[in-house]
Amino acid sequence: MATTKKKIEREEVVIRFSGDSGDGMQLTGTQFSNTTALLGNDVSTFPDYPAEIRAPQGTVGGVSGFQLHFGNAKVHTPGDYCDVLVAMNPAALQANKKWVKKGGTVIVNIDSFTDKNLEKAGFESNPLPDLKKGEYNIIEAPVQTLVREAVKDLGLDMKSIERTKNMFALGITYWLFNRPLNHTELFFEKKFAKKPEVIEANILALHAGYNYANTIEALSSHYVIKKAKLEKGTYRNVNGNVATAWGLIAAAERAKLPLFCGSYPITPATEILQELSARKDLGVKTFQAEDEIGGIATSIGASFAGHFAVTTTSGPGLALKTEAAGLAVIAELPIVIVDVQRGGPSTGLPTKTEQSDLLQAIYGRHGESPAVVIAASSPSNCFDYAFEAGQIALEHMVPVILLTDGFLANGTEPWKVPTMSDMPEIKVQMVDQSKADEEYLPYDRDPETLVRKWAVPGMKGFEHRLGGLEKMDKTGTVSYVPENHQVMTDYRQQKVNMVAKRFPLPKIEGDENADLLVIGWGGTYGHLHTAVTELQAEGKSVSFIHFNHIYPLPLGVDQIFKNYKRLLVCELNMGQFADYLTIKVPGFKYEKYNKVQGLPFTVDELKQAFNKILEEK
Amino acid sequence: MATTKKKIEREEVVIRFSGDSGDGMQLTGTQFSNTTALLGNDVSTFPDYPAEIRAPQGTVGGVSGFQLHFGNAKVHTPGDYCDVLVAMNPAALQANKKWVKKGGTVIVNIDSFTDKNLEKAGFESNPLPDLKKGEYNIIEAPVQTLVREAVKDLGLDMKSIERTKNMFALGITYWLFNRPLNHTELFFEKKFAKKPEVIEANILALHAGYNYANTIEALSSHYVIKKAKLEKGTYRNVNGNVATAWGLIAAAERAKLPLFCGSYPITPATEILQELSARKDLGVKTFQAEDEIGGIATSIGASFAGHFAVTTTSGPGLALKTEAAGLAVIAELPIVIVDVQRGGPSTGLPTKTEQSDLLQAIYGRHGESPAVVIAASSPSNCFDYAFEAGQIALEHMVPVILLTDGFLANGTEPWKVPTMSDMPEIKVQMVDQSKADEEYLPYDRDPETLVRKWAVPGMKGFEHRLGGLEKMDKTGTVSYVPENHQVMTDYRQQKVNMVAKRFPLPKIEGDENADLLVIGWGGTYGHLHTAVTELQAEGKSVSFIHFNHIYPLPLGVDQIFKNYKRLLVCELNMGQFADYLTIKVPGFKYEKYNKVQGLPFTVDELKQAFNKILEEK
Amino acid sequence: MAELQKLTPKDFKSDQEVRWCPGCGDHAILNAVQKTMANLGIPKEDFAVISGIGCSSRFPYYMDTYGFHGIHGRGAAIASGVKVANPKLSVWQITGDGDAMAIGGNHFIHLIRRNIDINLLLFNNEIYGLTKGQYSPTSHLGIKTKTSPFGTVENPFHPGELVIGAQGRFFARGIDNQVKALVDIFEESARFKGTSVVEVLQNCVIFNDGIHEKIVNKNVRDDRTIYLKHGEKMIFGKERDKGLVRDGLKLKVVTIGKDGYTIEDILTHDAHEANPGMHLMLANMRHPEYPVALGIIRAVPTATYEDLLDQQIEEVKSSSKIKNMDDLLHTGETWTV
Amino acid sequence: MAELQKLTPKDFKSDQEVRWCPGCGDHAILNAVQKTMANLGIPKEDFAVISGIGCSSRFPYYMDTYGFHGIHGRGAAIASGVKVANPKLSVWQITGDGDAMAIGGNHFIHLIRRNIDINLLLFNNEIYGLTKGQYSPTSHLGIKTKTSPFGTVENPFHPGELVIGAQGRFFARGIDNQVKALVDIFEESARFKGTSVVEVLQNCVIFNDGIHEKIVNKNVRDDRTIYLKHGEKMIFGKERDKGLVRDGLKLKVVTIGKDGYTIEDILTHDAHEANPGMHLMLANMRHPEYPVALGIIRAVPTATYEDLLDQQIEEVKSSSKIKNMDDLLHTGETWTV
Ligand SMILES: Cc1ncc(C[n+]2csc(CCOP(=O)(O)OP(=O)(O)O)c2C)c(N)n1
Ligand SMILES: Cc1ncc(C[n+]2csc(CCOP(=O)(O)OP(=O)(O)O)c2C)c(N)n1
Ligand code: SF4
Ligand code: SF4
Ligand SMILES: [Mg+2]
Ligand SMILES: [Mg+2]
Repeated sequence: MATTKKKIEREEVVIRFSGDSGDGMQLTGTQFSNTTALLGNDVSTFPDYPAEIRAPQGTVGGVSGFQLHFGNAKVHTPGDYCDVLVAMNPAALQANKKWVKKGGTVIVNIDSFTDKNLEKAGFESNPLPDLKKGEYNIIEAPVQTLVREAVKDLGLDMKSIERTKNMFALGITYWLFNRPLNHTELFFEKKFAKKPEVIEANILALHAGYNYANTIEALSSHYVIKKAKLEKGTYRNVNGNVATAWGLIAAAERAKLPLFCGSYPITPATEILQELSARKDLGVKTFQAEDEIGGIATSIGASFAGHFAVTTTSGPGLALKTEAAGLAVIAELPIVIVDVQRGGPSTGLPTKTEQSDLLQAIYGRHGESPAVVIAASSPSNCFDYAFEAGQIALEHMVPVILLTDGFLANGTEPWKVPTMSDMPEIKVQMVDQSKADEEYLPYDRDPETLVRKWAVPGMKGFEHRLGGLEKMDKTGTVSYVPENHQVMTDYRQQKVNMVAKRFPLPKIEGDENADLLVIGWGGTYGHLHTAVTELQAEGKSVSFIHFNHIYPLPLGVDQIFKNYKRLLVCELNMGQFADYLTIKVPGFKYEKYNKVQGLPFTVDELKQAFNKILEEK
Repeated sequence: MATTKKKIEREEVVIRFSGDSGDGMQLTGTQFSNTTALLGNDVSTFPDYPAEIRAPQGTVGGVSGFQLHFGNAKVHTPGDYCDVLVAMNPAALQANKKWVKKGGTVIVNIDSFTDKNLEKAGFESNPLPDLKKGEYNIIEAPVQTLVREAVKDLGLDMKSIERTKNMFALGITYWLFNRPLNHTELFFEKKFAKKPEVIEANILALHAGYNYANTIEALSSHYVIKKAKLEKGTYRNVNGNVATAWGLIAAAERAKLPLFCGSYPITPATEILQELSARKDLGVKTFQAEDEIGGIATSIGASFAGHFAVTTTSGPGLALKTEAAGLAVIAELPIVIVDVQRGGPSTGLPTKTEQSDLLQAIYGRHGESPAVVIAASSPSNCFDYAFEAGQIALEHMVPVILLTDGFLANGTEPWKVPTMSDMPEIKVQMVDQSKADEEYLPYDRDPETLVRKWAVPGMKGFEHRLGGLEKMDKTGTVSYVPENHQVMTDYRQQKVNMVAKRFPLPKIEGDENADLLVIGWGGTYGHLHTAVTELQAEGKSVSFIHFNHIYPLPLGVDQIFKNYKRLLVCELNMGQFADYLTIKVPGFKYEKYNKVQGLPFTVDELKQAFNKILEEK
Repeated sequence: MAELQKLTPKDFKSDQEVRWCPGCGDHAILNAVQKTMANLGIPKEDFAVISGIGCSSRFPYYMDTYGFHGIHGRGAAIASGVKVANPKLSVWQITGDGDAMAIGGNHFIHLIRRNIDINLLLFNNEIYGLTKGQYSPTSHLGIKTKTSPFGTVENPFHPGELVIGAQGRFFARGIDNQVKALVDIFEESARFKGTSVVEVLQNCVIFNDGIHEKIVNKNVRDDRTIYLKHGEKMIFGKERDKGLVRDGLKLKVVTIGKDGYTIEDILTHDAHEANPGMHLMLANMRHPEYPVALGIIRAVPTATYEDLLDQQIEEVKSSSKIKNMDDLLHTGETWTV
Repeated sequence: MAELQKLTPKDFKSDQEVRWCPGCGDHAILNAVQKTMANLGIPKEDFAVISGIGCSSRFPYYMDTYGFHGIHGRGAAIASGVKVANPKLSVWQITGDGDAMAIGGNHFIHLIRRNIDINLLLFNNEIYGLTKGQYSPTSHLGIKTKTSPFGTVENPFHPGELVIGAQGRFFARGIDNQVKALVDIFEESARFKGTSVVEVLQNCVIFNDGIHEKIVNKNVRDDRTIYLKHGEKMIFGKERDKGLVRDGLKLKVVTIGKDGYTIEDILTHDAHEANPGMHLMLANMRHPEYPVALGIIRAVPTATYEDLLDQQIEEVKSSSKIKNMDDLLHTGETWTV
């Protein structure tokens, strides 16, 4: 598709698609980011949708958004402010106008700017004239009119025609950023193989949008973003939930054990269960339990039976699982508990992101009940940390809690796929069937790691009983002996502490001493990294350390902290990791930067906060 | 009952009754302590029994014990070592001989010292000859023989005769400590009103024991312990569970609200539910739910309906309640959650004591979900803290977790009963029905305390909806507005923080500065107090502070801590309060003294630990 | 009191925008409930509408009564607490097939067993709506959903059967597109003393569209459902020519006037029969063998939990010497120093 | 394999001291299970005995098999995980009336609905034993216990009824003092493919002594119970002169030879009838109106969860191009840099 307009080169761009929940913005955003990734750009995405399935049409509450950020270098966040906003109705404009960069382009579906819709969106009058004055480039596209025209020969009903509006918008942006249409065309051809008229309608709308952009004067130029210089390899787009599911399957494969997942659906974790339930080809057994307790309890049973067993959930479900998690702790059975954190407390903001389950994950069990806690920090490294969670559980015979969050879960990025033979083999702590004639002591421990050996039903000669009552050292029979309780309590703690030996010290980004050390953990990596890097480029004395291994902490963190004048712990909660560090790495003053709004940080607000501290010194 | 033997005066005495689970040692101990309390001594008791209903007869695992400590001054612990041990069989001797003071008296039921029983108890030979050498005063009472003789005319079956053995033992100790028999006689007359032969048999056995002691030469003296100088007033014996139940009823009365308790039985908390279920005369509604979640959820419902609602449990149940507790947090409804801590993790040591649910109580909910946590520190002050828990919940519209433990729950002490009109009135935050025509904003707050007003179904004009989704400030409608989530999160936290204003600073026992400050919380008060007081009497530079108000902490604690060279936090867990203090009162080095053996501290081990620190300086 | 009669369905509409998908069956049920409440002659402030989590459980927000949107599965327990605390209230529990029968299954059966006077409306769309389309405990064997891409491998609960297994005293069934009938059923359920469970066959247009269609579609409804009324013959069909007769220990569908069957042979519905056998069979009737039973299938009142409890409290109060906390503190053994 | 036949009950006794109260009914049930397992011809290492918490739930410790003493109420879920993970195992769940029907009620009904091949033994002593005597969901209305000092105000569940309400395919009942009959029942339950629930009327000598006495006492047992066998007439009584006949839609007890009833009139027990109506009536028979039914009341096999799942996995495996993780990583859209 040739065009005569001029091309402008850009390093990176942020686009936000927004519209009613029913407008298909998630699909639109996904198409754009997949096409863009295939072109070799790095992309980071942020889907953001309401808690209702279909919130009332035309209202701000019903707006669904999808932001994406792509560029010719590694992109670490979906971006704070957008270069281009697509607003399918006034409510979408209302909800998102503050996120448009000065000078940015706003593409509105002008057909939807009726008085009624303006009112529903809370506008007293048409905002477009004012916005234009405010140095925005407003494109008033009559989307409805044009798609109707485009598909009029197909004889579709009104509803089906309306459904193609999003492709028109996508077409405009494809033109703007010089993306090919074929990827999206292929998508429709596959997805609607049985409904040729749907395929055709969407493709027509897509082209109509593209051509419209090519034609109108308001868009005088389009942009070229060079490929990112990425490591060689095969890439794909992946979101955090799928990456988590795959990391678990990979761990099972490298442990040569079947994977079992007992789980109960809950936003934003459900997709992990969904992905696993589709993987029957790899022998994955999913068990959709009656509730979260059933989810973890079936997994404990499967673990007892010798499977690599996992359970997946979000905050309210983690709360329900804590009693059973304690059983896994005392039984010393391997199990991975994935908690995709969302906005709390209680039902809170169920579709939004937050990091506020941290202390529950670490301390939320009755009794002295230590478990390992680790956290992923990007959509694609959910794969790595899910794999590692399995590895730790199986090699240390311990429950491992993996924390991700709504932002990672739904966000996508291109990912260089690993080769399985490069992944470490997982050394399962199974007894040796050939030693069946020796006495099996279920709670005899490896002196180095304090790990006990695993024997599973079906293995002849290893019959034994596990349970939640305190166990006698070595034999594992029930014991109420006071001193033994102390011994076993100490063992369980030390066994978890020793896991720290396998954790590398997180690498410092920036100078080894500086005025400010920014400290983060989990899903905030991209924003913190970007903010710090940008300040470093400005010559500011700021460094950054980010934690994926939480409980236990890697050894030697104090040696790092002591080189910095100030320590600022940034979290999407009210300071839980900072409090935890206060306990585990005492003697430092941890300052806190917190946000609990259901949203990720913005790079902008972080830079401001860091600058403020840097100026205070 | 006259006696010609000589009397020796003592300040205080520790007795331990021990025997098979079926030997009635709990009853025996209770009788002794009630009789003793009625005489005007202060008494502290410690029942200690196995997790099985009837563990196998004659084994150490099946031994049930009851220790009591009484004296002519305030007695704060049930004592470490006993002056008199009653051992009804070899297993009881085996389990308890290490707890007898040098020179102490051991009364054994010699009839039970058969070869078979000795073997069951793990003795290779009869230990009595050796023990005699070891300077113990061993009384070999042929209990079985003598009770059979004593009741032979009643024509009872063997089983019923055997059941009176414990009264024979009690009779001996009554003689030894010069206690009257009539209290126990009365007890049997009341309890078995319909079985006169049972009454008679027990009374005969009691007298037989008393007379036996009076007669034999081995007991050449008996002891006189003067009355304790107690504050004027009416006294009764009470254990922690009953005191808790009564404190809750008292709070309901002073709040002029009906009391509702939704609960599920669990050791060692069940007795609170039992006591409340017997209080229909005071209109208490108990609801034995299908599980702990049902327990708290019905209570939340009752709270919504305007009752003073409570739920009672132990560790595993607290774990199950955490999700629903979060609902009470966001709904800002008053509710009291009582957690009688036991040995963990998982089922752990269910009949034993521990303090290891602290961090779960404070941090064990998903999301930012602050609640108030307080702890009782003696059996009788469970009443006061249960009352206060109700007061805080109802005056601050907040869930309150009250921590007690197995030691407090089952332990008893004399208690000066309060007069209800002296107790504070509880100011329930109910809306004023006369203001029904004004708009009711469920989440409008008192600017001072940030407490919202309570309106309950049935009140005309205040209809509103609560729920677990984030609430809009003031109106309480559902809100996903990012900034509002921050505002409400902050409110909930600050509201809880402000409760600190009502907490007094714990009083320092000892000098306002010293080499060592011993820090405790909850059920360890008696032992810590005694150990510190004894060291102070020896002139050691040690002081003591004990916390009942945990979250939030009373204000100004740092000002106290800074006056001491070393701070030692003593807990029956692995250091949870110390870790918590590290967060809340930073800048100090908290040393830890911990024990996780299902048992209370001993004064002896504490003194040793403190001395060691004091010597190090 | 006179004022009460003036309550209209509108009085029960809250100021919150209804946020269900357009076309969702929940809208109609909401209307039916609002109509029912206006008919009951109960002051508005005495209604409490309690729910768990799910699309259906958003219900309380749309009612201008006291309401509580609880947590997933716990609606029955919260409602139990409300009713036992204050038996004067008219307590309604709104729940979905997942909320009531998956995570909330235990509270559900225990509520029914205890027979607390709550009106439980179970919106059965055979899917988890709010979490976007996973199978539920009422989804039929083999259904493909987001968590069963190759079909489920588990048989569903039948709500009526489980209710009866849990000692249910009242069970009724309605469909979302028959508002008038729903209002009748809701009224009877509200007037019934004891736990009353009404299963509403509800359509989720987004994730399980048409799942009840073969029963509730207006063209076939009359032939595939039977609306039961206590004391009336069990007759159905567009032509009202079909009926149920006894066949050994089972039921059989016959055509009146065919095979020698006359109206006399048709069984009369006895909703009040204590023995649950017949009601179980009626509740279990499934297409195509049988018409699906609508209306009040079972209504057998026995004493409610809260009445027995209040009675017991009154009895103990009147016989006990302990009248207040001071009395209690001085019972048993005390002594004075 | 030859070796297997040598297994004796003793082989199933662990080295742990049995810690139930002397006289507790659990002892006899333990013996019966050990006898049954020795008879089954299954290698010892293929047994997994799973429980929750309660006196009864201590059971696994006394068995020399693989065992798991879980947490309160979760035995059914843990056992489900074990069986679904490894369908080759013979999985037994031991549970009490509290463990199964109070806190564990939800897992209990869902296990049954899913029809996972687990042998569930429910020790029904109508009390919480381990926590020392509070009423349970099977305690009869009005019973005075530690938490109901003035009597309970709630009706009990009847296990058989709830099992059927939850789609139960197998339900049997036995009594602790009839070990031989128990062994027969356990064997049938073990051989049944699908969830089999056996309710054992068990005596708690300490906290609910004699609660089943009026049924199980040796002097009256023959007249107050009926031992059902598939395909045999439903006859009982010391003199084997009483039987069950149909009376409208209900059952009636008659004496053979009286009121004109002959042996021909007596119903034959059909444990395999899919329609649960009759089984519900049999399971619900209560003294004094009826004899209490013992033996296998219902046994209607259908596909098990784990078989359907394994089948599905095999099907998908054979048709999918994805054979391992590397394949999966390269499905869909990828590109190479
Ligand atoms: C503890 C917990 N687990 C899971 C969820 C997620 N969740 C919310 S609603 C729901 C199921 C809804 O299904 P249903 O009750 O049938 O209601 P519907 O949406 O179909 O009306 C689930 C699984 C949750 N909110 N809380
Ligand atoms: C989460 C939790 N809640 C409560 C308990 C306390 N508890 C242990 S066993 C039990 C009931 C036992 O009754 P049942 O299942 O009938 O067994 P039985 O002792 O009668 O054999 C209770 C309430 C517990 N261990 N864990
Ligand atoms: S998702 Fe289904 S059940 Fe939920 S509101 Fe939409 S149509 Fe109704
Ligand atoms: S308490 Fe009852 S059920 Fe428990 S072991 Fe003793 S007799 Fe058996
Ligand atoms: Mg549903
Ligand atoms: Mg029981």
